[in-house]
Parts: sequence; structure tokens; C-alpha cells
Amino acid sequence: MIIFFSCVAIGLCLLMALPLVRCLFGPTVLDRLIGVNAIGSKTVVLLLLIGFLYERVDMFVDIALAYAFLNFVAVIAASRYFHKRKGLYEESFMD
Amino acid sequence: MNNYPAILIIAPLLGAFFAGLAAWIQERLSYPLALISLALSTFASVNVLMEVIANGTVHYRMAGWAPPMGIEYRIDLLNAMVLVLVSSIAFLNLLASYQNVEQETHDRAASFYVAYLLFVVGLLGVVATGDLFNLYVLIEITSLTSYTLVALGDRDRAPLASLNYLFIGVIGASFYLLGVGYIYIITGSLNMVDVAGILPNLPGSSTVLVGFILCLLGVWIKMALFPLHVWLPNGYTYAPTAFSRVVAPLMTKVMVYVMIRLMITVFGLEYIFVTLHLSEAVVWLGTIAIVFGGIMALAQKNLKKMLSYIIVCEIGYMVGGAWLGNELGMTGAILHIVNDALMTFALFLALGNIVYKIKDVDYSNLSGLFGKMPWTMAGFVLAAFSIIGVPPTCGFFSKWYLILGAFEAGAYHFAAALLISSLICAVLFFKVFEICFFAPEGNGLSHDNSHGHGDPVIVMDEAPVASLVTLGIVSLALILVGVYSGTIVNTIILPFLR
Amino acid sequence: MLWPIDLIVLTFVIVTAVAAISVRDLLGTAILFSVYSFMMCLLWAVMGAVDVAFTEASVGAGVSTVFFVAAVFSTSRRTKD
Amino acid sequence: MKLLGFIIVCLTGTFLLYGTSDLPDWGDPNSPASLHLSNHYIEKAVAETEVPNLVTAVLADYRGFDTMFETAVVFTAGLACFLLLRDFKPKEDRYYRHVPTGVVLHFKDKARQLRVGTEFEAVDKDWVPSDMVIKTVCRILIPFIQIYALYVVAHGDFSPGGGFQGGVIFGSSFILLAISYNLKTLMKRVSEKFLGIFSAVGVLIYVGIGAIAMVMGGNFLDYSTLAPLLPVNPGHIRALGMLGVEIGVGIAVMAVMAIIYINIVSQGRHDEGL
Amino acid sequence: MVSANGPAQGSESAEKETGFSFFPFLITFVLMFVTWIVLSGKFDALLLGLGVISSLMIAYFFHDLLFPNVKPGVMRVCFKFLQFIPWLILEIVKANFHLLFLVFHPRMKEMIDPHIIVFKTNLKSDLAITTLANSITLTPGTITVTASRDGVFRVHAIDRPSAESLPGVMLEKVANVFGETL
Amino acid sequence: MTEIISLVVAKYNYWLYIVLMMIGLYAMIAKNNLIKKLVGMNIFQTAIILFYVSIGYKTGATIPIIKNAHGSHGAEAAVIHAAEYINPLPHVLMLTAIVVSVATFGVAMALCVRIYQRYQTLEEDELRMRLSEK
Amino acid sequence: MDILVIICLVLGFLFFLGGAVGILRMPDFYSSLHPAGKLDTLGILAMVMGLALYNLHHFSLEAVLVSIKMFLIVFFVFLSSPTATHSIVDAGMRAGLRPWTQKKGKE
Repeated sequence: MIIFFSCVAIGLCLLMALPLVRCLFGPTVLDRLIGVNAIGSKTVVLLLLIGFLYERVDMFVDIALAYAFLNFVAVIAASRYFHKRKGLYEESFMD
Repeated sequence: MNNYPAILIIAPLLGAFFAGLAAWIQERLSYPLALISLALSTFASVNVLMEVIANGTVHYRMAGWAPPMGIEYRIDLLNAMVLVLVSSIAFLNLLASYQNVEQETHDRAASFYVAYLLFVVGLLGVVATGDLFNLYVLIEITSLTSYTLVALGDRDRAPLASLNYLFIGVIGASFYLLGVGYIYIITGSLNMVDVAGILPNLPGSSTVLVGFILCLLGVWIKMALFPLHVWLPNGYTYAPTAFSRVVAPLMTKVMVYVMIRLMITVFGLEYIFVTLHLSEAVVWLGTIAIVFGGIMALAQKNLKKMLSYIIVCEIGYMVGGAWLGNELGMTGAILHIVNDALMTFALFLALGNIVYKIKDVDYSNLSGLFGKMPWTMAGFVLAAFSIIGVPPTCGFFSKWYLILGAFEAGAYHFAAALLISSLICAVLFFKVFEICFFAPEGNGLSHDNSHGHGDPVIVMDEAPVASLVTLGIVSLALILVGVYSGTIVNTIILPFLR
Repeated sequence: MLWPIDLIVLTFVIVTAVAAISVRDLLGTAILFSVYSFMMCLLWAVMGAVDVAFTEASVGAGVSTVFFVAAVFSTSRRTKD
Repeated sequence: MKLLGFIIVCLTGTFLLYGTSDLPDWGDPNSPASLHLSNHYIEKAVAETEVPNLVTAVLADYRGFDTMFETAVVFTAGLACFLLLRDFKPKEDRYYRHVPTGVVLHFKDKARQLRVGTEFEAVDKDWVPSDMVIKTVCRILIPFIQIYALYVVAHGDFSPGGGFQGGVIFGSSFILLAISYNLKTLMKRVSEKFLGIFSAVGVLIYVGIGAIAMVMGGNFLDYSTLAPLLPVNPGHIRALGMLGVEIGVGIAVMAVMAIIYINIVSQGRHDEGL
Repeated sequence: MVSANGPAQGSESAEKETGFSFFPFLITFVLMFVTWIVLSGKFDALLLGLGVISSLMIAYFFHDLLFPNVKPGVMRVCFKFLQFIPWLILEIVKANFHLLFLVFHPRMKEMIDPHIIVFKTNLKSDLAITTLANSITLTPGTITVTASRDGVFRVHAIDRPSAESLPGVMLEKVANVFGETL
Repeated sequence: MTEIISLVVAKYNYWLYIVLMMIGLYAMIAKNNLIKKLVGMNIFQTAIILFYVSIGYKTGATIPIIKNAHGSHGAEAAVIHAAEYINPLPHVLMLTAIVVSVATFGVAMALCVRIYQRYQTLEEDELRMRLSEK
Repeated sequence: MDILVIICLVLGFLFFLGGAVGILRMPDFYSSLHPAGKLDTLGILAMVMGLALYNLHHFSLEAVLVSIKMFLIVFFVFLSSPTATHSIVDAGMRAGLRPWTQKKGKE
């Protein structure tokens, strides 16, 4: 079972590369934000899986929970920026 | 139980938070609180010095754990001396600077005092601690407060100077931390004495070498040795007076102390001078720093900036002296920590008094100053003589030791640089004296019109009394330390080195 | 069995670090920086440093990203490099 | 500059790489770093302090002195933001919004002020109505985040976490309130005075516990001397001391995080923000 | 200087300056304490005491966040809400498979047809509107773009079928939970 | 070949930390924007933290929280073997370092905001131009 | 029991995979939010459910509490994830990003 868990964990790690691509090359900032959100949700699960690999999952649950909270805060803050400021593309795009 | 080593640090720390809390009730309460806590700290440090002289090294275990496990304060003669120096200068400066703080940071003076106290706490801790990592934390607290306080100065340029200082300071502190990491990975310990016990068992380890060089690099960045000095002149020039008066004498000297501590206590002189072949290069570096600092000081048009470059020059003295590799050089370097702190403090005290009356200290504004502020200028002249190295003042004696050490080590270039720098300082200060004393009066005073001192007749217009009294005390100390420097060397420095 | 995860995450960390300093938009930098913190948190969890991971999760992912966005909000997004 | 930077970087990198050649392998259980001090901590800490989380034990007890300064550093950061950014001058332009119609009025001269009440409310320059969904969800979440933060502070002994992490999470709940409503709502709940006092009080608790230990006849921060003051098992007193310290850290960090955020986002004016 | 700022939106000062009221305080306290126990999992006196203290603190300072205006039927709403959740999850799972199919379909771009639809409901309370908005977002194929205080929803739908199912059943269910008229 | 692999596995953490650190250092030296420099600073600091945490790792050990610390029957807990737990000391040091880096980050942000208020730009060359104008 | 856990994990993995691929494949920002926001949420549900089940292997009060904690994560994610998605969409709308439509794609 542990082997299976570590396979899933490695798989999830590799899976993170796809949203990461969106994060790195996303044409607008909001695309990057989507990537962050997706990476965040995968990380929560990955943390739990690592907890199982260490056989101390009760310790890792706390981190995962905190992580979920704070990811939310960060995403809300970043998207709230656009509620107040206009201009989606980089300003240097213009000139 | 003798708790003075803890009180030394805790008094200003508690004072900082009480001063901060008091400010919410009554703004005026924070200044006396800060003063009281620094007085307590000075008292404690003097006590510690007495005890160390009487009974030898003082060990204080924080939280009651034995040294390699917990953090230990290990105060020997060198520590105790620097502690007294730091706490008394901080106390005197606070005493002198009330009006300056009110003038420059009117609506947030209380916060200024809090940050000032934290800065002093950091310096005292850096000097007292016997743990490598604790040193890092304390360096950071010192730097963080000094970034803040520097940024409070000149409205236009200070924030940028402070940000540059921050970037370079962070690199320095990080290099130090990395060096500690390398030492930790190979020894498994963080206590200085413990590490010193383990290191001789690891000859020829590249990790130790890298760790040592990284630590040294970090400390050099923090002390502004020649190629790494870029942050210092701007930072000190644009800082508020009350802060530049304490940071200029103390910050770099404390870092020199850290370097000497690392060299003597942690790595051991044998490792440094016998195994490594760096001393030649470092002495050259010190030589270049002296010459460069002197030349740059000559090129300045602003009194404050000129003094900042003189600090860069003085750093060269101490680093070079410490790396000469003989007892005389080390004695000179340690003695110069004390002397230079006092000299710089006196200079910046006088400078602060001038700034209090004349906002801009470009040379062109200084004319007629001797008539206007005779007492301040008297102190200034004394400090200047000391920097040049005129015999009765203290600056002469440390220079004497340094030159003797240089000859013994055969580093004639260093000795030559010391003499040249004396010459340069003489030229510099006499230029300033000439402007202040002999320059045509009308010229400078018409320049002063905008500041409201536009009387054609020179009126005596002195700085606040507290400031003058402090300047007097420090000037006295300059001569006293000079006269008794033999005593200091014999009771403190030589016993420490042997 | 943990070192492959460690290696993969470390690679991601370096990729995000390079990206964060080369994006021509400070808000994008802020967001990539938060990804960087996520990865760091994961890395420390993999290395068994739970407390450090917790701190990084709370500081890097939450607070310092928000500070960053706040600073960008009150200054500007423009950057030349 | 770019070339110079590249050269410096390459040089430093090579130098560091040279340093790694001698390092013990990654994960080697017999490296010196894992033998000398840490074995003592791992084997003795539970017996000596009754705290299962070794990191907390070392952090708050063996090296508690470090942590005290770490808290002081955090406090300094808050103080720095206050000193550098706080701007007490009132704003030149004022904006008011007529609630029933949604019309925004803009006053440029300082003298004219509208009475803020049910009809008019003071708004920001770039005012937008805050989103209702976000608002409602955050309203529900914030108390849970806070209880979680307090849990983290209180359980630093048993699980990862502790004062700092809990404080940050609590602070971020304030930040979330400010983001989802607006800054004024936050300032109404936690005033600047409250935050300032709390940031100092938090560190004061830490230093105070140490100082009390000193008064009781021990060394600074030696929690074991606190035993006569509290009616508990003397073996457990160190854990209790750590708990007290962690609470202090948590309070300070919470306040400082909020201070930094508020000052940065509103450029020191404390009126409008993200 | 007058500038209009779009149509009238709800007042920003949503929080009413109500005094201290006991009932919401009590509920918040109980809820917080239960959460504490779940999180803590330790039952010694010290930790429970700390739990009580911290729950009291939060309940005192922040009870008006969780329950800004309490109405008598709170318990019934909670109960009905619990009944609503399984249905929602089932719906989510069902529709997620649809989205999964869409994502992996080779000719995905021809199958999707993103567009925005607007509809109006008669929901009044904040909670009901939020629940509906989040449920719409969770059910694949649709994302709530804006949900205003007077019950107007703008929804971004990814293809025709998922757009047509709105507002439909979900609205009825939500209205039923919160006891509102359609 | 296996030797090389084992060498890589044993050392890649140290190599990659150097790479990361150099990225940060390069950004601090060469980037023109102040906030970019700040990011570089943060990367630099995290690299050091990575180095420390790598020191503490032990293969086959678990996280430094003692299991069943108080024994099930109130008796003495089982003997603790040091090899079973990861070294906690680097973690402690790094907690402090992270806190310090966050504090520095906050101060630097405040400074950036202040500079922007005064000069309306964050680019270093433009700032230098403004300063020399005066 | 183990089989149930494996099914849950594989299902969750599938959802995550779908989400990740969807983010890359979808033509524009709005439509790529659909897989990102929702498949991930469901993926977390499935995976955490599997892990919580596995955690109950050694049945004890503490294990149950840990499992409940895991479900707290799920509860939290179900509350926050749609809100975050909604917030991002709203930001996109206010910033003036045009949605991709079928018509535009064909041109």
C-alpha cells in the first residue's frame, strides 16, 4: 500500500507540471492565478500523502488545513486587485 | 546568582516595550523610560567589567541549560570592555539627542526611541553572546532597526540609501548564516567554545575553509571593508542625526569585534595564520581601504559624507591590524576599537550640534562657525586631532601600536598607509578648520539667510546644553583614554590575548 | 522512496524561481512567487521538516503573497525586466 | 551590471561548489551534524521538558533566547512599517456615496465635509461594490480560521505549529476581513491602538516570563523556577512555560502582520485598501 | 464633481451596529468549541480550558460575523441544509463526469460553446444567494460571474445543455432550504 | 555508473541549493526593478534555508515529533533512538531565519512603497536619473 | 477495504488529471476555469475520502478524529474553492477580458 501511495504521490507531482506550465506561460495574470489555484489543491492532497508515507498523518493534516486556508486568502487577494485596478496585460506590453 | 549579564540585555529590551506602551498613554513618558533603561544597562555592564577583571570570565546560561545545549553568554575581558563602550556611548548619545530627535522626527519620536533601544539591544547582544546562531539573530535585529532608522532621515534620499543598505546588509547576514551552516554541518555544534574544541580535529577540510571565508565575508560586508563599503557613506550621511551619532561609532566597531572574536575564539589564531595563507592579502586589502577611504574623503564637499569616508578608512586600520599576525598588531586593533568609537562619537556629536543649527553641512555653509559655536568646535578640533593622531589624545596610541606591529610583521606598506592617512586626515581637517575659522564671514552668512541666522554680526548660537555637556565628557574621555591607554592595554587587552 | 518527489519538486522550485524573476509584470511575479512558496513548503514536508513547512505555508503562501500584492497595489505593476 | 553580476555569481557559485565536495552525503544518519548536539536533544528533550514536539522544545526552551529576539525582530518589522509609512495628514480629496442612488460625490476642498450617516457614506477613490458571495463566505470562514489559529498556538507542544504560525494565521484572518469587506470594516473592529498595544504586549509577555524566572532566583528564561507560582506538577512546568511564551509570540505576530498589511496597502493612511 | 457609478448597489455598510445579543453568541460558542475538540483530539483539563477561553473570545468578538441577524428558524434551515448536501454532491459527481468526458474529447473545441446567460431570482437573503451561486459554480459547466443582492445572476456556461438546466431544480431546492418564495 | 548515480543522489540537494542561491544573487545584483530585487533577496534566503534543512535530513528517519511520548499506561516511555528521528536543530534555526526573512521582507516593502510615493517609479536607473537631476 | 481506497485514489487521480489537462487544452481563460475549479475540488473529495478510509484501518478514537479533520479540509475546500473560482471570474470580467465563443473560434 505504501508503494501505491508513493506512486500516486509521484504521479501527482508530475501532474503539477501541467498547471505550472499555465503559471509560467499564461498570457494574462489571471491565467497564472488559475494555475496557482490548481497547484494549491494538488498540494493539499500531496501533503496528506506524504503524511502517510511518514506514517504520521495526524501531523500533516494541520499543515494541509492551514495550506488550504492560506491559499484561499492569497487567491482572493490577487483577484481582488483586479476589482480595483484595471489593466489586465502587462503595462510594458503597451509601449 | 549574579544576573548582570542578563540585565545588561533585558533592561533596554524591556525599556523598549514599556516606552512603546507608554507612548499610547502619554507621548512624553517614553524618553525618560528609554534613558532609565539605558542607564541600568550601563550600570550592569560596568559591574560585569569589574567582575571580569576581578574573577575572570563570566558564564551565564540562558534558560539554565549547559553550554552546548543552550545558549551561553560568555563574557571575557574583551567582551566586557566593548560592552561598557557600547552601552555608555548609547546612553550618552540618548542624553544628548533629545532636541535633535524632536526636531527631525517630531510626530513619531516615541517610536524612534523604541527602535533606538532595540538597536542598542542588538549591539549589546552581538557583543555578549557566545553562540554562533544567536549572533546572527542579533545582527539581524541590529540591521533591521538601522535600516528603519536610516530611512527616517533626509526625506528625498534616505529611503533609497536605506534600501541599498538593506540589500547589501541582507547579503552580508546571509553569507554569515551560510558560513555558520558550513561550520555546523562539519562540527554539529553552534557554541563558539565547543566549535573551537572540535575544529582542530578536522585539518584540511574544505568545508571549514569555505565556512570561515563565508563568515568573514559576511562580517566584512557588514563592517564596510573597502570593496564592500558601498552602502556606508550614503546610509550614514542621510540618517537622522540622533541615529547617525550612534551608528557611526558603534556598528562598524562591533562588527570588527565580531571578526576578532571569530578569529581568536572560534577558529583560533593558529588556524588562521599558520594553515591559511590569507593574512598577506587581507593586510593589503586593509592598506587599500585606508588609502581609498582617505582619497575619497578628500574628494567630498559635504562634512557628513567626509566623516563617513573617514570611517571606511578607519576600518582599514583595524582589519589590517588584526590580520598582521602578531600581538602588537592585535593589541593595536583592539585598542583602536575603543579609541575609534570614542573619536567618531565625538566627531558626530559635534556634527550633530552643527546640523541642529545649520541644516546643510556642505563646506560652503560652514564659514564663521568658530565664532558661532565655540564649544562645539572645540570638541570637534580635539576629536580631529585624535583622528590625526596627535600625541596626548588617544588616537595616537593605537596608531603607535599598529605601526609597531606592522614593522614587526614586515608589512611596510601598511605602516606607510597609516602614515599617509594621518597626513590626509590632517589636510582634511585643516581645510575644514580654515573654512570654519578664516573664511570671509559675509559669504557664509548670506548663505545662511534662509535659515534665519542672517545677522551680519556673528552671534554665539550654541547647541542645547545637554549636547554640549556630553561633548565635554567625551572630549575628556578622549584625553583620559589616551593617557591611561597603557593601563587599558595591561589590564584588559594583554591578559585577554595571552 | 521519497527522493524522487524531492527531486521533482526541487526542479519545479528552480523553474519557478527563474520564472519569477524574469516575468515582465510585478503581479505575475507575485503570483509566481506564491507558487515558489508552495513548492518550498512541499519540499520541506518531504524532507520531514514539518514545522518549517508549516511556517512556510503560513508565511510564504499566505501572508507574504498578500503583502506583495498589497505593495504592488499601492505602487505600480510596471517593470522593465 | 548584468555582466558584472554574472561574473560575481559564477565566482561565488564555484567557490560554494568547492565547499560541497567535502560535505557528508544527503540523508547520511552519521554526519557530524546529526550526532553531536541533536542526539542529546532527541534522546533527552522529552524527559527534560515533557514536550513531544522536539522542535518546539528546542525552540522555546533550549534556544528560547533566540526565539525571544526573533519575536523582537517581528515587532521591529511592525514598528518599521509604522515609522516609515504612517501618514497622519488627512486626505485632500474626499469621496461620498449617496446610498439610495449610488451616486458618488467628489469634494476637492478640504473644508467641506458631509455628515456620514444612513444617507451618505465615505468611500474610496476607486470604490467598487464588494462582491457579495465572497463577503458571505469569508464571513462564515473567518471565525473558523480564528479558532484554528488559536488551536495551532495552543498545540505547539504536540503537533507542528506554535505561536508564530498561529499568529500568522490569525493575522491573515484579519487580512481576509479587510479584503472581503474593506479596510474600514477592519479598522472599526481592531483599531490601530489595539494593534500597537498588542504587538508590544506580546513580546512583553515573553520577556516578562523570562524576567519573572530571573526574579524567582533562576537564570533568565529558566521556566523551572516558575513552579512555586503555579499549582502544577513540577515536571510539567517547562511545558507550561513554553505555552505561555508561545501565546506571547502569537499575540505579537498577529498584531504585527495586521499592522504591516494595513500600512502597506493604504500607504499609511488607514482609509482605503485592497 | 459628481460622477455616477452604475446602478444602485447594496449598501457597503452591511454590518449593522447591533448590540450584544446572547443567542448568536451561544451558538457561535458551541460551534467553536466543537471545532476545537475535533481539531484538538486531546481531553486534558488544560487544553479544554484553553479551548473554552478561546471559543469564548472568538464568540464574543466575532459572533456577529457568523450570525449577523438571527431569525427563529435557524435550526430548521440547518437541518434542511444537511439534506441538501447529498443531493448536491450527487449532482456534482454526475456532472463532473460530463466535464471529464469533455476535457478528454479530441474534438473538444467543437463541442463546447461558452456563453453567458442572465436570469433573475427572487431570493432575498445573502446566505441563500451565496449558496445558490456556489452550487452553480460547483456544478460543472457553469460558473457564477456575478450574483447581486437583488437576485440577478450572470452565469458563464461552457456548453448548451448545462446552460439550459439553469436555474431549474437547483433554485427550487435552495429556495426550499432557506424557506423563500420562488 | 552506479557510483555516479549514488553520488548524484547524495549531493544533488547541495548542488541545487547553490543554483537557487545564485539565481537569487543574480537577481539582486543585475535586476533593475526594486521589487524584483526583493524577490531575488527572498530566493537567496530560502536557498540558505534549503541548505540547512538538507543538513538535518536523515534517511529512514521520521519527523521530529516523538511518538507516544507519555506511554500508554503512565509508565516511562520507550527508549528513544536518535537515529529514528530527523535532526530538529536545523529546523529550529530555520524557523528563526524564516521569521527574520519575513520581517526583512515587510520592511523592504515599506521602503519600496515610500520610495514610490516620493519618486513615482521603482526602476533603479530612473531613480538614479531623478536623483542626479536635483 | 483496500480496494475501496485504491478506487477512490485512482478516481481522484483521474479527476486531477482531467483538471490539469483541461487547464491546458481549453481555449480561453473562462473555459479553462471550469476544469480547474471543479474537477480539482472533486478530486480532493475523492482522494481525501480514500485517505480517510485508509486512516481508519487502525481503529481508535484518535484515528476517527484525524479522519474527521480530513473531512474538515474537504468541507473547507468545498466552501472556498467555488468562491475562489467565482472571484477569479469576476476579476476577469471587471478587467474586461473577452470570453472566447464558438463563433470567434471558427473565424
